[in-house]
Amino acid sequence: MKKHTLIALASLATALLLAGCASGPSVAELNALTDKIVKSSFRDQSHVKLTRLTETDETNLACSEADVAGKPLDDKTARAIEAVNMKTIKWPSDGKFIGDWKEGEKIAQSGRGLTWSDSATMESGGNCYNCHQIDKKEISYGTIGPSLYNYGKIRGVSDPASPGSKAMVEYTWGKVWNAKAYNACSNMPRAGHMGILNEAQVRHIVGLLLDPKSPVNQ
Amino acid sequence: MQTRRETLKHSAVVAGLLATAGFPGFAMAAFNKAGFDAKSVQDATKAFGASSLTESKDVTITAPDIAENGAVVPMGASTSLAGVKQLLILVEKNPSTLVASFNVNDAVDANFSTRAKMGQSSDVYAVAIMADGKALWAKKEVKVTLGGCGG
Amino acid sequence: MADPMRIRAQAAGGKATVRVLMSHEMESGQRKDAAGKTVPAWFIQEVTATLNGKQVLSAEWGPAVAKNPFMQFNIKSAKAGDKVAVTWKDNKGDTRTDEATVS
Amino acid sequence: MKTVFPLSIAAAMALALAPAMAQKTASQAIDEYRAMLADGNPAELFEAKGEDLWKKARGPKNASLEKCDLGKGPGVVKGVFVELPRFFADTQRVQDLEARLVSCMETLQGFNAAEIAKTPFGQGEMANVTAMATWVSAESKGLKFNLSQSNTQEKTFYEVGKRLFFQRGGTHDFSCASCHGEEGKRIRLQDLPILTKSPGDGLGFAAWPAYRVSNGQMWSMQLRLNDCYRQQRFPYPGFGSDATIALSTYLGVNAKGAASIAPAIKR
Repeated sequence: MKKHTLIALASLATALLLAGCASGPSVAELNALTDKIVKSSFRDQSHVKLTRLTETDETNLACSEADVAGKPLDDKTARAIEAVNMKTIKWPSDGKFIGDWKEGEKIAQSGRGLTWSDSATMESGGNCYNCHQIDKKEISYGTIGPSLYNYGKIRGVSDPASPGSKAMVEYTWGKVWNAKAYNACSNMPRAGHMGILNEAQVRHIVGLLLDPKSPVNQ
Repeated sequence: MQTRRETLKHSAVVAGLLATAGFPGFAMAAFNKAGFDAKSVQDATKAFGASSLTESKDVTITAPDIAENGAVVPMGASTSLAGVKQLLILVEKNPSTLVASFNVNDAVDANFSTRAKMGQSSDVYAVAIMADGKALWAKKEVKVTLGGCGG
Repeated sequence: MADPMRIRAQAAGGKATVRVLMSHEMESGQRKDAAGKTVPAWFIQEVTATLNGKQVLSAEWGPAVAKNPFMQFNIKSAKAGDKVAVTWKDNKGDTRTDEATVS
Repeated sequence: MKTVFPLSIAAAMALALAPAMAQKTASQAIDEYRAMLADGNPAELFEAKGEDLWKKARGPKNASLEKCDLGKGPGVVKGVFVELPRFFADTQRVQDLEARLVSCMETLQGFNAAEIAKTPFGQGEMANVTAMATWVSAESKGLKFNLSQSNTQEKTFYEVGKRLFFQRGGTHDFSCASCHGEEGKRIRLQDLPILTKSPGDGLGFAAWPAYRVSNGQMWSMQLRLNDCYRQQRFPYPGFGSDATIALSTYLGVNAKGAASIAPAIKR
């Protein structure tokens, strides 16, 4: 056991020494070393596999690199990423965009699911209140994302079934399904695309945001 | 993790203190099981022999308006009245209402604080059990919020 | 054997304010374990305190007192140098006594 | 009002009082709650235990840790916390406080470091490491963070830590920066410290170890990071792994000048 640790440490030290030339390691060397350290430091736990990091998609890789560099993606790359993500959006199979806002509220409240301490089979929550104000009655809301209170009302959606509301209804569905389709490096998870929420759950969330009867629009 | 010697040392301290503290007049009354099993403020108070319940400005409950976490909610009970036997702290909507009871005597102020668990938002009560059998209360609403990402 | 308490006793205006932290699970008896079985209640039931060996406080607690309990009370006519000892006993019969000097 | 429990009357009175209370904002009320808890932080229980463990002869070699070098020479505890993680010549590694304590437990006391690293938080020797980290951190209360960046490995770890901080991944695309990259944000009601620079005294890196009210546990920095990664939906970071220490180096260097309040009390 001890021998194992020592060997692992020694090999890492060598890697560092190799990386640590007089002028300091290059950006590429540091990126490679980070990948190596990620592989040696993280491990599978329950249903959460190391591949969640080693198989990160191009969208995340590009955005992470831009964050490290401290400059946003250039326009062309950003639009290309958005286009790729736009193609992943699955539109409602039955044509219905608006679900039950009461169910939507429950999903918005729940921050559970997909961690190594959650059951692998449970239905995940949407984590919405962690970052957004939604129903005004809930005082415990986050501010990482914009307030969604009066979301539909402000956008003039008085009847989600009307032709005038179509574009906003579709945008809302698409944004919840894959936020990166509209903003390449958005902080918002891609709820539908990454399998956090299923189609029925996304429908309920869209209902919470757009149903004129929802407390969001009172 | 304790060495044997350490354990022995502690036990000796405990034994010694129990010996000096064991005044017959101060013997602990039997644990008030009925009081701690009670499901309402009224039943808990009855278990301490109180025959009536009245709100009183002379009893104070201290608690926050909002608790960031129901696992730990600071609460205090106090009164300026003479003739108080016990001060109780209660959370109305807990599975069992009574949190703690403090016996009042000449050696201490009728002013005690502790921290309670709360399952949900609820009124919390301070009840003073008086020598004449009356129970005087004060209450305050405490909102328990959901914190963190766990939701 | 339970871990030691932390007792702070400060004299002011002829009284001593005593703050006590105790190391205890205070299991509510409401919680279920991973297998869905109720975890039995395990909590401090009796708390007593003495000033220079003479009892000044007695209290009864239920399982709704928070984990690693905190308690504050004031002892009348106490001064710096006096000894305050606190004892707790839980529903499994475990007990612990610690002492502090009023400062 | 005899014998009848006047709940409805009381409720009406509470309503009459309500407007005055409503003027207090939720965040003011939360601040009051936190202030009420600050006096009487159960972290003190762990501090006392940690000091005792440090001084006690333990382990297969029946030795204390009083010869352990936490960076300022054997046995020096005061001031070490605000300079960790740092490079240690004997292990040829950058180590944080907890990894260093485990190294000392292995070399001085004869414990098996790998076994300790595998032990879940809050159990066995891992609980002891946390208690000692709590005490050691308390011995630097009020001192300002000032990590060394003079060693090549320390610089490299900072750079790797920065990359880890911005690494988006998992099912939710979260990176550390998703929550800690901007000033003045919060999750639910919890204020989020910005961690790309010093968030100020007693915030972020300068607030851990901390007693967590929600579960009554003492949380070390390793556990803090572990649980951040859990909630990020990332896989499991090994205790004392290079990733956690590189990330700590990034956070610690950024915290330069911030006064430590550890051990703190947290939701």
